[in-house]
Amino acid sequence: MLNQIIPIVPVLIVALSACAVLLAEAFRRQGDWMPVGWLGLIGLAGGIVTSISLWDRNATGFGVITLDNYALFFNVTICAIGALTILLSSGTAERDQLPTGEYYALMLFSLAGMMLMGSTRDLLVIFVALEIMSLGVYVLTGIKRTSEQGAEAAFKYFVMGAFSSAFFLYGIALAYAVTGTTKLDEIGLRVAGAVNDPNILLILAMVMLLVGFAFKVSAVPFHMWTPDAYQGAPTLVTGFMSTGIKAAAFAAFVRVFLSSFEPLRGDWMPMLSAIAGLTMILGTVVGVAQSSVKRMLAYSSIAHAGYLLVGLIAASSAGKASILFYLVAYAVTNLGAFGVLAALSTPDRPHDDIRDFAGLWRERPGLAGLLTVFLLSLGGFPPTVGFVAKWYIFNAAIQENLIGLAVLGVLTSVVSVFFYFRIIVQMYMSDETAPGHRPRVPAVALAGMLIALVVVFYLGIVPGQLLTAAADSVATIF
Amino acid sequence: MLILIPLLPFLGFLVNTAFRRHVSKAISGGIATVAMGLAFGVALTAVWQMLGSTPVGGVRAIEQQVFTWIASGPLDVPLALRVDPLSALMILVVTGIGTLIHLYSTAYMLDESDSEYARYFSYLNLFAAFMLVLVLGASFPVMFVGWEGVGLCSYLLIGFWFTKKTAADAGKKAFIVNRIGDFGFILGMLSIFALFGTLDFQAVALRVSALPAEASAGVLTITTLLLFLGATGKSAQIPLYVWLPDAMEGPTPVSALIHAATMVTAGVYMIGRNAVLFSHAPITLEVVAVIGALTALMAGTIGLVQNDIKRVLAYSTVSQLGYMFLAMGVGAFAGGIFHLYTHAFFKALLFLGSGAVIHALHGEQDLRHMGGLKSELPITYWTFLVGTLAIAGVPLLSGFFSKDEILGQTFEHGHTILWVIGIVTAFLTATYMFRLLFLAFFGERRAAPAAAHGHGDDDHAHGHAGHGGHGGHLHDAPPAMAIALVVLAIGSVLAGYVGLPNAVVPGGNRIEAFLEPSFRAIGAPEPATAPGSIEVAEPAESAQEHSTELALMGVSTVVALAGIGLAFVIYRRREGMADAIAARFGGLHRLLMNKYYVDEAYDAAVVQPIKRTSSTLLWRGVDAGLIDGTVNGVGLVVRGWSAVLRRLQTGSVRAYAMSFFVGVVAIVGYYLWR
Amino acid sequence: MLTSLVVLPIIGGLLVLLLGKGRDGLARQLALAVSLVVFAISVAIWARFDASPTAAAYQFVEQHSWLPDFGISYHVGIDGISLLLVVLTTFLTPIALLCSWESVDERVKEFSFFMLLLEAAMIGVFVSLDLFLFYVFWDAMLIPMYFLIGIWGYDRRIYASIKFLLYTMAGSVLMLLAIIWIAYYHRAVTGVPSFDLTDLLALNVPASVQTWLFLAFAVAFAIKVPLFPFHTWLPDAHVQAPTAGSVILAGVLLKMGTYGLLRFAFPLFPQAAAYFTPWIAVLAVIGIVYGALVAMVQPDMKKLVAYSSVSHLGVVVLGLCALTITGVQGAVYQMLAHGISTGGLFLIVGMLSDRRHTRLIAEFGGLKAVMPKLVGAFLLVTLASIALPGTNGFIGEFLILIGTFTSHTLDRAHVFAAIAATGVIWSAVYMLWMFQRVNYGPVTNDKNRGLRDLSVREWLVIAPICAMAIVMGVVPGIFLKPMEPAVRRTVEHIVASPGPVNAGLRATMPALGVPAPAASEAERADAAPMTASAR
Amino acid sequence: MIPEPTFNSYLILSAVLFSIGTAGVFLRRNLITILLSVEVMLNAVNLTFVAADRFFQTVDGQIIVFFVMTVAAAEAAVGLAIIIALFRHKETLNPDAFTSLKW
Amino acid sequence: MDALFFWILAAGAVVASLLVIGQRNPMYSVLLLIVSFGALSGLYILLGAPFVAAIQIIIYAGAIMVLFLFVVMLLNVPTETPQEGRLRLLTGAGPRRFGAVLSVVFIGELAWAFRRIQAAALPSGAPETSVHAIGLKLYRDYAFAFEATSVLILVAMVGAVILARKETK
Repeated sequence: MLNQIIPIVPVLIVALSACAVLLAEAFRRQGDWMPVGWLGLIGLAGGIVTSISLWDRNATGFGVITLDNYALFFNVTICAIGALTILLSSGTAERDQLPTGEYYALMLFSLAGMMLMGSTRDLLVIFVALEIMSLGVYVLTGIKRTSEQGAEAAFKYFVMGAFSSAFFLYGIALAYAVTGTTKLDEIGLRVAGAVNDPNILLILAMVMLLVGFAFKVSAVPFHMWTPDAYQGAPTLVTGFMSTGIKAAAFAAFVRVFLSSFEPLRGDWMPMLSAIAGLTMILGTVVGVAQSSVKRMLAYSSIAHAGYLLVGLIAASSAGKASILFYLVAYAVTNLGAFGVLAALSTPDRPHDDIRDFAGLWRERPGLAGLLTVFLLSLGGFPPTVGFVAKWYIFNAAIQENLIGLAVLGVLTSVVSVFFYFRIIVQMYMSDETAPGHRPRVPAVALAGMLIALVVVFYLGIVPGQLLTAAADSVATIF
Repeated sequence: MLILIPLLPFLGFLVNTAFRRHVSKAISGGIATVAMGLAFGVALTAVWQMLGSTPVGGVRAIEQQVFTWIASGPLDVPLALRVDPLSALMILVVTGIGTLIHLYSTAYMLDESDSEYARYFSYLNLFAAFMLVLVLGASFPVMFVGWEGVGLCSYLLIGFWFTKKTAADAGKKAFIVNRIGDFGFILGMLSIFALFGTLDFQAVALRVSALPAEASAGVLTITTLLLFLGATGKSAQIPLYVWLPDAMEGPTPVSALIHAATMVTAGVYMIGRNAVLFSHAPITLEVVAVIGALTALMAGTIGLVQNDIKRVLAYSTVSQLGYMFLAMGVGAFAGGIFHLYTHAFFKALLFLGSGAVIHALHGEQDLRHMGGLKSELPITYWTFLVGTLAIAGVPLLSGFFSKDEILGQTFEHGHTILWVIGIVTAFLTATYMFRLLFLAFFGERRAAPAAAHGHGDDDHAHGHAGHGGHGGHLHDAPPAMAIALVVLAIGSVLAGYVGLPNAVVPGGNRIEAFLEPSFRAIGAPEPATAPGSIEVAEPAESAQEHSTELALMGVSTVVALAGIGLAFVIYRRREGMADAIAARFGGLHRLLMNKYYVDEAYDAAVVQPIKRTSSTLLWRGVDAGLIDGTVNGVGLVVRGWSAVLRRLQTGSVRAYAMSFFVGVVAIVGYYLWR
Repeated sequence: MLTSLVVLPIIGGLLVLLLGKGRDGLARQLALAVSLVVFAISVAIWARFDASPTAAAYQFVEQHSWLPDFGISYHVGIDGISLLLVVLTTFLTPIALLCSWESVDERVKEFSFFMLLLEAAMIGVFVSLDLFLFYVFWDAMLIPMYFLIGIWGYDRRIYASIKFLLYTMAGSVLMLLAIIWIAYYHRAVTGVPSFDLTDLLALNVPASVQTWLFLAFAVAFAIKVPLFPFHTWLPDAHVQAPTAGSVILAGVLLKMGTYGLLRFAFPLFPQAAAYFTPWIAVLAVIGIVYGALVAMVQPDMKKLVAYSSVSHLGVVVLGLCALTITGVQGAVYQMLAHGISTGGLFLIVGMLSDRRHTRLIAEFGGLKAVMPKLVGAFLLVTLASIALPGTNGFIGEFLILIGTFTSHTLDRAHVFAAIAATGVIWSAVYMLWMFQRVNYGPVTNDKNRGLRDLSVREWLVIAPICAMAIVMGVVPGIFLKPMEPAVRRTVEHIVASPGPVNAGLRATMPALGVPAPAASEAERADAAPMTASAR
Repeated sequence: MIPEPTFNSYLILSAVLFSIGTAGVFLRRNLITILLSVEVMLNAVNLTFVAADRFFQTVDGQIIVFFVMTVAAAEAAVGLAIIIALFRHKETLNPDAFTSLKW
Repeated sequence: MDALFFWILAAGAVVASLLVIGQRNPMYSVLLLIVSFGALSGLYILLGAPFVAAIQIIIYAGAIMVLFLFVVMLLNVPTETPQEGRLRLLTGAGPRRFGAVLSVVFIGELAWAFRRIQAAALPSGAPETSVHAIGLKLYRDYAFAFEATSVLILVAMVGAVILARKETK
């Protein structure tokens, strides 16, 4: 029985820490301070440690949980995302008058859900995990009750989410209707059996699942919720969902489509290629015209989803590894960027209009520099991690002769540079300075940003270990 | 040792540039002049050595390789200097006359401030240095260094009074027109290297003479024509002569040294240097001859009516250069060089003389405001007279022998028409030169009407005391200038006697014999028609030869005297006859006054169109419009689409659901219908 | 040794950045000191460089494994060509820093930081022998340059800087794909991927594919050069950039395009190169004349110089396309020469605009009377840039013309040479015209009266330039000798490419959906592996 | 005689119900009705599960249905909470009233 | 016999659902939805899944729908008023009709898809669906999912509380 428990230990720790946070909050009397954030950090640290200690163990349990290296990679990544988010939130969350206890608790719960998505081999559990994650994030989006935009964002995100999860569920149902199971392995066997003339129901199931995932990773045309949700949510929640949800969704996406539905690659590849192309184009093109930085980053995240899809389409071991690496790179960079935004936001203004950045360099050179680095990394300039990630993706694409997608990808990334640099122009080159005072930056949050900075450069210059780790972890799943 | 010759003036240049602000006139002028003098001395010794050296393949030459200049792949160009008879003559002329002109300048430029004075002499030295490199260079690239260097110096010296726009313009014009020539020269070099794999004059000559006469004639023709284009630029021939008259904006000694005696003859020298090459390209020679003759005639006609004393001399220079090219064209290389050599003397003399006049008249250059200077400026007058006689081709003066040599050879090589042109030009020469003489030195002083100061090229703009000196007693040339004038005058008389016509004094044409080896390829078998060696003929027909030659001499003598007579009649005997004629042939007169409107034609046909195309079509049209339009267009398109597509994000959740659903339906449809 | 060249500026830059507020003077001095040290090192390297004709191989090679799984290593080394370009870089950087000593008076720390970063990246580009490493430096270089233009530039700096950035990136990203492709082609052939230049040179890429890869490379470099139709970023960037920026831009950055062509595009894809060089040469000669003509009518000095660069670099590219030792050597020499003389021109123009805050030719006139020293230097660099014999410009142009005229690969070579030679005329026209309008004639504009002549600092800035201009013109051997073995090796590699030059634009990469042309069996086998490696 | 319902007919029935649900989402201008439509969709899916169960003679589907209901409940709870929050800001449930975030 | 029931119930479910989305007044919609749930549970019984049928009624109709009703009452939601003004373009008759058409197309697609596969008759005998069997399976094979669901519910509770509770100053 115990060895049944082992594989779920990491996620269990996180979930328990979430409960701990809730309790702490519950017993907190009005006004006095409680280190809820630190509890979360401890839990996540535990998650990371246990995950690493389980490396190469390939533990399985309950018949649905498999903690192969792939899952572990995502566990660590997701826990890291969570930890970074908590670091960055400390101070800013209070400043925005968010109910910190619930804030951290929900974040931890949805982290647990994310971890599950990566580490299960059962569609049903994936669905449940997806719901855990999503519900948590819906609430987080609207957690700032004073903000109408927050509520609106939450509602839009929720409606679309429920809508899409219905489709996802329908996909599961159809798969079940064909195969009589929800276990990925058995489905895979059936699919492999019927590969030369796939049952139309199977195709439909695949399509529905694809739609569900595409929605979560915000691929065109299922992306519409993204800009609104990103803009309306509290800044750090935006950062959290843009990185965590993408990572988790891709974890499941890759697992489902490259293990069970791998045999149908010939069927889903063209469709996915089209989606990827549209996603890259629309994300970059529409991003150009945005004036709200958060919204702009939302479109950029759409574009990045496109690049990730290219990696998924490449589907070689390099392709899978590139997705993993890219997710890490994107996560750390994006979180850093949102961290800076959050540090600048005041309770009354989210400080996300591009004009708010005018002359930032003169008043807050440090923050300006940080943001610059993160933007450069998003734009894919060496020697930041963003460059290595992009290179790795296109590496995979070229290996698979996806020249067209690769070309599209690099060209769109050039265009995307344009809107990233609009912010830089504001910060460094505009003559006037934005009105309104700049709040002081909480020390812990600053530490978080510095960590992100270091990682961005470290992984940009010596990405070796992470690349090999990614390669190893994908090696375990197929 | 040879390197010293150009190096000495170059050092002078360096010193004068470095310390131009700290040295007095005496020192800077002294340094420069001494440097030239020393160079002359070294040159003499070098020539002496050369004469003493043992002939290789019939040619005496000494050579110095300084160091390897450019070496790349097959190309290997040492910085080598060589003295053979031809270059020997040239360095003597350059250093000798150069020294005199330096000397002259020390006095002439005294009005300048110290630093300007030093600047002037530094330029002058620099010029001498480059000119010597040009004539000493043993290969095309080395010559080209001098070739462009002298161009630069002429640019600097013409524009010496840079605050005066016309001067600056003239300098620019000179440089650019020369560049057009250099373009040809470079291409010539390239194709020579492509043909012969070397750029050394001797080697080239050798390989050429190895070729059969017809072999690759076409290529040779083109090559030589390209080189000749270079020559026309440097030596002010049609079509590139236009810069020389304007070049008179420079100080007069500069005109004497650069634009009369030395630089402008570089083209002639270059052809002489490549005599073998050119004589393998008969067509080119034809072209050279014709161009030369036409230039001579045209310049002569223009010279008839010009009123600026220096411009008259300038056109006469162009015309005389035409003579030289005529000689080269008909294969009389020696004759051409001979005329170059005599011309150096008397033309330098004439320019310096005119300089003396201008100096005396405080910058007055307009003949119409001169007259009656004979008594006031005796030295100037007499020396000037000698020069005029020499250029007019009056017997027993240097000009007579050289010009006669050319005409004679032209006739003998059967270019009758060219010969006629030559004769006519000789007539014109005599006429306009004596017109100049009469207008300047005879008759009454014609004070300048106030209006005269107005237009640009009549007065120097170098802070001169103005024209206060009219009427009052004028100062004749100060010693430094006088010496130069006298020496040159003597030269103008005697220089010709190295080349007495063989008809009169058998074997008297020593210079031809002296130069002849330079026109042969060393060690090459003597070609049947060794250019320049026509005189070496059997005594049998020599008698008849001599008779024709004597006849020709007679003709040219008569022509010269006639020209002088005409000038005398018009400008001395019958006052106002000139104006009468001018009025009578008004159109022609205006045409000549405006130099056939060539400048205007060039401007309208070449300069303006290029400018207009560049600015409107290329810059505004292609660059800003087409290319940049495309580039920015891409950006605009992206922005446009961005503005359109973002509108799809209406904010209505139901629209979002719609798009989601559209996606689903489309995808499912795709899988059903595929 | 080479690594120190790259690392030192970065460290120095960071130090400068960490200086406290208001320590501008110190920042300047520190930056200058660092750049001078780097220069000293580079000179030392030159001194120890083995220039013997047999030493064609790379020297000072350092190789450390970096991403072994991908055949990527930190592999640097120099041959004669890159040596000289590195020295050019280290030579110009201190000058650029010094010339902005006073003109850049705000945010000095950041300025120095970016300058040093730029230097590091540029050196990196020249020394890297691994294509991945090369691309990293190539791309990283854009950022500091972008900031230099965008922050310290003139009024339209934002437009110019972003234009520079996007223009250049648009070209280079495709090159990145090509690099990756060839690296994995190496894997397809040998079993292991490799980004190492020496490995990739050993490959024999099928001609059909060469076409595309070559185009990807060539466009990237052509934009950088900039070759004729891709040049419009240059005038804007030059005009808007601060003096130091313009100097570096003209002096070094433009050379990277030509360097890239010579070091990567041509040798890696010899057959495609052989096929395309005539076309590139056509663009080059068009650029020569076009650039000159447009330069002639520019009212703005900086713009004029910018367009003159288009013309001059056309000459360089032509020399490369000649594929003869003389031509290529001339081209490399001309890169150096152009770096010196055009850099000098920008310095002079910068000094003028520092004094008058305008660069319009019409605003000036008669300066020679006001500040003879400056105008003297001006004259010298002008002459150098119009290739007067005895100055650096002549050697390069002469060699290039000879090389082009005697080229075996270009047919109608003499026509190319002839058109290129017209540059002799054009350059004289536009440069002298500008020079005369600025310096000669009477002083018409009162603002020009009493402008101060060269200060000591400005002497220090301009004197080395002038000295180099002369030295390179008189004793070119110093520079020609070290580069000869490298040039010989490169040219022989390119020209000695196996196989006929059949692959035209028709030939298509199998990846682009079009089936590979049914060429030899071997070629098909070559083209296939990319797809073979799919599953 | 009435045709015997086959597996397909059940599937089709659920498909029809599912589509009706989707239609509801963008036909109705009332947040609550939209949530109801989603519930309709989920139920349609449930039908598939149960039918499949009958087809495969297992009960897994029914268990899944059980989970689905839980999820539906959870979603409903959160959804309604959000609706309440929204309603607090603007006294309306018209989804098109909430378009401050767009473009 | 079953067949008849099937068709009746199917028709009922469809009609009820159509009415659900056809209503202006959410109150009616909720009630009608309960009806369609009833029809569905009938179908479940036909399919031999009485347990599901039961919880369908109990949980769905009983719990969830009551929740809905409760909210509807709480907010006493106004019935939809015909669209006014701005967003007509996007939600006006045209697009809405388009949406409806789209749904019909979707039905068509799915139907066509199901037509493609040969009709599979349902086996007559129902599987062993005693609560006991289900329970065993649920707590043995689906234990983990069950646990996960508990977390889900916890999240939902917390979230609901956070969002719905009154602002505490």
